[in-house]
Amino acid sequence: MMGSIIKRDWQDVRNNPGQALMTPVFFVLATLLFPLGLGTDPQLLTLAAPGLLVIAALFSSILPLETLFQADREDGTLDAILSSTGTLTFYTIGKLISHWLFCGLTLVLVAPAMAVTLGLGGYWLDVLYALLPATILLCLIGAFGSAITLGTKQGSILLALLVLPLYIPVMIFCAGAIDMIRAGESNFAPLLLLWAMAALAIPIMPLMIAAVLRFQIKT
Amino acid sequence: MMGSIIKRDWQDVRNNPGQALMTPVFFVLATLLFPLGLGTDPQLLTLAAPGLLVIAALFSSILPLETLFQADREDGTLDAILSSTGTLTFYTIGKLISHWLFCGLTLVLVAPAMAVTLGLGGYWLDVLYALLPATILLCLIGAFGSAITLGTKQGSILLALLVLPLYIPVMIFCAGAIDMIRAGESNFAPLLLLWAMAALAIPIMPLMIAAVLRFQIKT
Amino acid sequence: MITQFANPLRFQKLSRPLLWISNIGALILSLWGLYLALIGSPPDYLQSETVRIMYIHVPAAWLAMLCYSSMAFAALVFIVWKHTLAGLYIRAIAPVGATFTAICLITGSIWGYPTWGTWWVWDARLTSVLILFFLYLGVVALCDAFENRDKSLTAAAWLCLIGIVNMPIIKFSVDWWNTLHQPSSLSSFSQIAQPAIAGDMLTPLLVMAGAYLCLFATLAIIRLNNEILLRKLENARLRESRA
Amino acid sequence: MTLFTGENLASVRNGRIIFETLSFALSGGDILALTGPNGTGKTSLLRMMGGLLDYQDGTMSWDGAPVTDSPPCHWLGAENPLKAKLSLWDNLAFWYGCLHSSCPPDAAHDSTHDKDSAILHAMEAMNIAHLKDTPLRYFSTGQKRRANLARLFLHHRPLWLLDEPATGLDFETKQILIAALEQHTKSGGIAVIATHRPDLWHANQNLDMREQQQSKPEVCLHTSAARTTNV
Amino acid sequence: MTLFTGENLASVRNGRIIFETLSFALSGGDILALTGPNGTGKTSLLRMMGGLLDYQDGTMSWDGAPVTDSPPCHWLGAENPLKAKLSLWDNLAFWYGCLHSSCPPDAAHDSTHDKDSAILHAMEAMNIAHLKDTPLRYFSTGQKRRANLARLFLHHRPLWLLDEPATGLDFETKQILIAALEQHTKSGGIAVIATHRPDLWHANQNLDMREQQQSKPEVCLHTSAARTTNV
Ligand code: HEM
Ligand SMILES: Nc1ncnc2c1ncn2[C@@H]1O[C@H](COP(=O)(O)OP(=O)(O)OP(=O)(O)O)[C@@H](O)[C@H]1O
Ligand SMILES: Nc1ncnc2c1ncn2[C@@H]1O[C@H](COP(=O)(O)OP(=O)(O)OP(=O)(O)O)[C@@H](O)[C@H]1O
Ligand SMILES: [Mg+2]
Ligand SMILES: [Mg+2]
Repeated sequence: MMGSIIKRDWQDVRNNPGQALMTPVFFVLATLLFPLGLGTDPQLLTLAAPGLLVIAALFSSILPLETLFQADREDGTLDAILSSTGTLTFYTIGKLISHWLFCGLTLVLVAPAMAVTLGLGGYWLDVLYALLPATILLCLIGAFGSAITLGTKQGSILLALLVLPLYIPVMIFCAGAIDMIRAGESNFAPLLLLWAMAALAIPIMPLMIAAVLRFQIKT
Repeated sequence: MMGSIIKRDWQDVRNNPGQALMTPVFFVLATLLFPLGLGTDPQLLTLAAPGLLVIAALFSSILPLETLFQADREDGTLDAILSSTGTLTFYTIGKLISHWLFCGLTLVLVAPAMAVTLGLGGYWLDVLYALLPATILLCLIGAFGSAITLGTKQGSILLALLVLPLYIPVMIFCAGAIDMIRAGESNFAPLLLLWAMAALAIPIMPLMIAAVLRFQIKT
Repeated sequence: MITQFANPLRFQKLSRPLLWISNIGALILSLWGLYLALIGSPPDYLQSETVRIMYIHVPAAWLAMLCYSSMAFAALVFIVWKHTLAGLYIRAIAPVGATFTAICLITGSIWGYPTWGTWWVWDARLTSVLILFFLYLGVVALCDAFENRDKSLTAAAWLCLIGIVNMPIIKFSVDWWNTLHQPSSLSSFSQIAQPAIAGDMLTPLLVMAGAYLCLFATLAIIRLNNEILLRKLENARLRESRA
Repeated sequence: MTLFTGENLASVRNGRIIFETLSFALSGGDILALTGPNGTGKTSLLRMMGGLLDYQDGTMSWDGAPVTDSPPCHWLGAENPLKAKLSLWDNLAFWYGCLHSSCPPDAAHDSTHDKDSAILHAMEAMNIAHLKDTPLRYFSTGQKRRANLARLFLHHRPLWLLDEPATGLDFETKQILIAALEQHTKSGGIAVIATHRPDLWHANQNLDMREQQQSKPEVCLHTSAARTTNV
Repeated sequence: MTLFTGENLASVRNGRIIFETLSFALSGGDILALTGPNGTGKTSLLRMMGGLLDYQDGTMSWDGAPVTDSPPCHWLGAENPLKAKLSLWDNLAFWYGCLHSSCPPDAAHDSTHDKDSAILHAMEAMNIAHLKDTPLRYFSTGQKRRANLARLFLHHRPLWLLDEPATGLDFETKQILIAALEQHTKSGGIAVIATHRPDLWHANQNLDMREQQQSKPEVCLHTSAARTTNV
């Protein structure tokens, strides 16, 4: 079940890779906006870099959320799965995994390059370490918002308003982790916190998301 | 014609004001992210403020674009208007005006408050002056992107990828205008450029957008 | 002429000999140009050896702009006369142009490190080229964004048309704003008589430009033929799925 | 005299030729029914008539003159172009504005000139006047459809283009619509109806789209000049 | 013996009572046709049977035991749950995976155990095997519908829930489906069909939703416990 979901999404991506690459590309674009907007003072940029990087990640992880469950909802895939298997849990888990692979992991892999352009070259590995748990959390929280707003005709904006506040703690700790390393301190504490949150969310959120989807279909 | 479009959108907004307020609210949220993400070094924040403000405006003006023409496309309003009046130009103009009123002007009006929170308190009027032509341009460019991607199943992300690069010049000059004032120079040049671009776009873009919508319907 | 090529079948016939010419041209010119650029030309008196990057960088930049301009023209043709070949040309060329732009960006920043002391500065020229790169990506993305293939091509064409405003910005940014990037020294042919750069640097530059041009022609013909073949394959599918 | 004619029209959608040499000639009072199985191009042809679809070949003319944008028509597609949040009155008022901006009412047909009475008359024609102030989202499927049909009575247009108008209509509403069609054609109007049940509408002309398809489906590379360069 | 029963079920959708005391009893071999005008609740009841809609009151039981999630059924709604970019084979392979993950094939009905032959058999049942590697976006309306119907043959389920299965089907495909239904019921299966044409499906039971509506449509405040707290 989970396997076939992931496989289908993977085939879908393979048939037009552009779609899978969009999120990382948008991330790159968003990060490049900051140097353009803040002007060319490299010193200022490097100071702001950790926060900017994470904020760019936030925005770029909001955009793909809207279509996460939409297609399967509209073409009746969710109906068929729920009625013929009785549950949406495995579907949700599979969907979350593939979503993280295409919109989370890709982001993590691009991030070091962006760190270099923002003058964090020396800390690219720490950026990677910090974004790994952060993207997992962003994907889980985002998917929850996407499930809740499924079927509203309002597009991303409502979704963004719901999800952004929930993103804030993740952002603070993730930016903090990078910042502390740059300041020469140990970033053990914030990383630990991020991983703790992730460890908490990973078992719980999929079930909650599945429940929300179920409710969306059944009423 | 234009009048009835604007009136309808206005009634729509009046019936649930939440929708109209979403864009400015998101703008506020996005701006508040920066202090949280960059840490509380006020000096750094004030230096970065102009760019951050404009970037927040950019992101918040992307989100409402997706649904700009979608509803009218899906429920056949565009079909009915085109076939019974023969043109979409007036529809487009009316739609653009109401779009700017709800997603551009509101933003401009909120901006000064945000400027204060980012430590640009002294320059709130200049922020307003700079954002006025900028939002006009953002709305026109964005509407074009929204028309071009109408009917793709990809949601906002493709739209964002198309629109963001075209936003960049606007952002540079808008941020520049605020920056120069803060640096004590005259920001006449960038403001002039913004208004020049707006003056160029206002007559041309609506016609192009109408043409794109027309082709979207007729193929 | 356009109408001669407009028919895909005739294009396939006519393009074969052209393909040979451009192939051989690319081979010879690039070998000759590389020899001149790397061995046959003197180092710059203040940039020393790094100047040799110019012979890769500048033609790439020119081709990037040429590709986009040709795409914009094709877009106009496609929107006005609905010649499928023009639409397919956009599809075929967008990735090529993106590659040339990427080469320009990469070599540029490699060159920038020794000369400007930084990989990247946010001046008008560099930014506008970066925008060009993203425009190419946007066109590629739009080319199969819709279920309906004609829609995809038309949408991509419209984006090409809008993006043309970026061309003069790239070209004249160095003159309008005071950028780190040096102004064009070949902006007019009158200057080729007494160009701003020495003849023994000009020759390899022009030869390399010729090589890039041939390479572009080769890629264009091959990719356009591929697009036509893909269309035929798709049509075969439509034919059988209609049954 | 024939009012609305099309000569060997060709339609290519997504590379597939839907129909290639289709012609029709309608004069005042005609009702043309478009029939045929799914996917044979009923909607496509109807959109073409309403100027909502490019045709790759052929010509259409209205009253002798070739059609540039679209003939003076009412378009009634599969969806209802009505806003769920707005009341019935506001929805119709919007459409009244759109229709009258393009061309003024002509004394011959539009008895009432002022807005309110025109809207009221349209609502009564579909007897949904009692729902005047109800937002559309509370309407049932059939009532939505009726509200959509009411648009036909806001402003007189000689040509009605209806795509499966019967969907979602209960029996008596069908009767109302049939009567309205009769009245429309009596006053010299034309109606084209894409339907699965031609008998229902007293159509005096019938165009079976199945016959329009070629025996062997051709597929063409060129989007323009469909018929010349098949591969 | 009756296999699938529902007793005085009640459905309330956004405040409006669709039906209130609806009961049905189906035993192996039955075909139940749900008929009635639009908006009377055919789809609602069907969704309820498939566990796709909460019911405010009443009970449903399968084979004696009350239904918790959903009975062992195939759901065939109005849309086709197929991905346009994937080939027919990949689409069916996906559904094979979903169906078999929930419950293994039982030797009684699923003759073939291995995946490939099962998918091939399903495609041949709807004779679209020649489109095996074609992406779905090239399919016509009818072919998409056939591909969707092929899902019914990937894995045996005793209960088929079909919402207007005839839409978009050409004549011979209808015949194929009718034959398949016959075969299904002969082997002790049940089918419930929401349709506007009960005659087509040789239904031996018919449930007219119009009769289920109350004479005066009541509207209730509470969505839960519909029947108790009417206002
Ligand atoms: C990423 C950075 C760079 C980008 C995007 C870039 C882009 C361009 C472009 C678009 C052109 C074509 C101009 C025209 O045709 O008028 C050009 C030409 C040129 N670039 Fe760059 N460039 C970059 C870095 C550099 C650097 C670091 C140098 C050397 C210091 C350099 C030297 C030149 C020269 C000499 C020309 C030829 C001007 C002429 O003779 O027309 N560029 N570059
Ligand atoms: N937007 C579209 N883009 C490309 N092809 C389309 C589009 N809409 C329909 N088609 C194709 O055009 C053909 C005719 O479609 P059309 O909707 O006109 O048929 P129809 O007779 O209206 O069918 P129905 O009875 O289901 O309404 C079909 O083969 C369909 O695949
Ligand atoms: N998603 C929904 N939310 C709330 N109410 C709904 C929803 N879908 C349908 N309804 C209402 O429930 C009632 C029954 O709808 P349903 O779709 O079951 O009717 P139906 O018999 O299937 O109609 P049709 O013949 O058009 O399929 C209608 O009055 C409709 O207004
Ligand atoms: Mg149709
Ligand atoms: Mg139904």
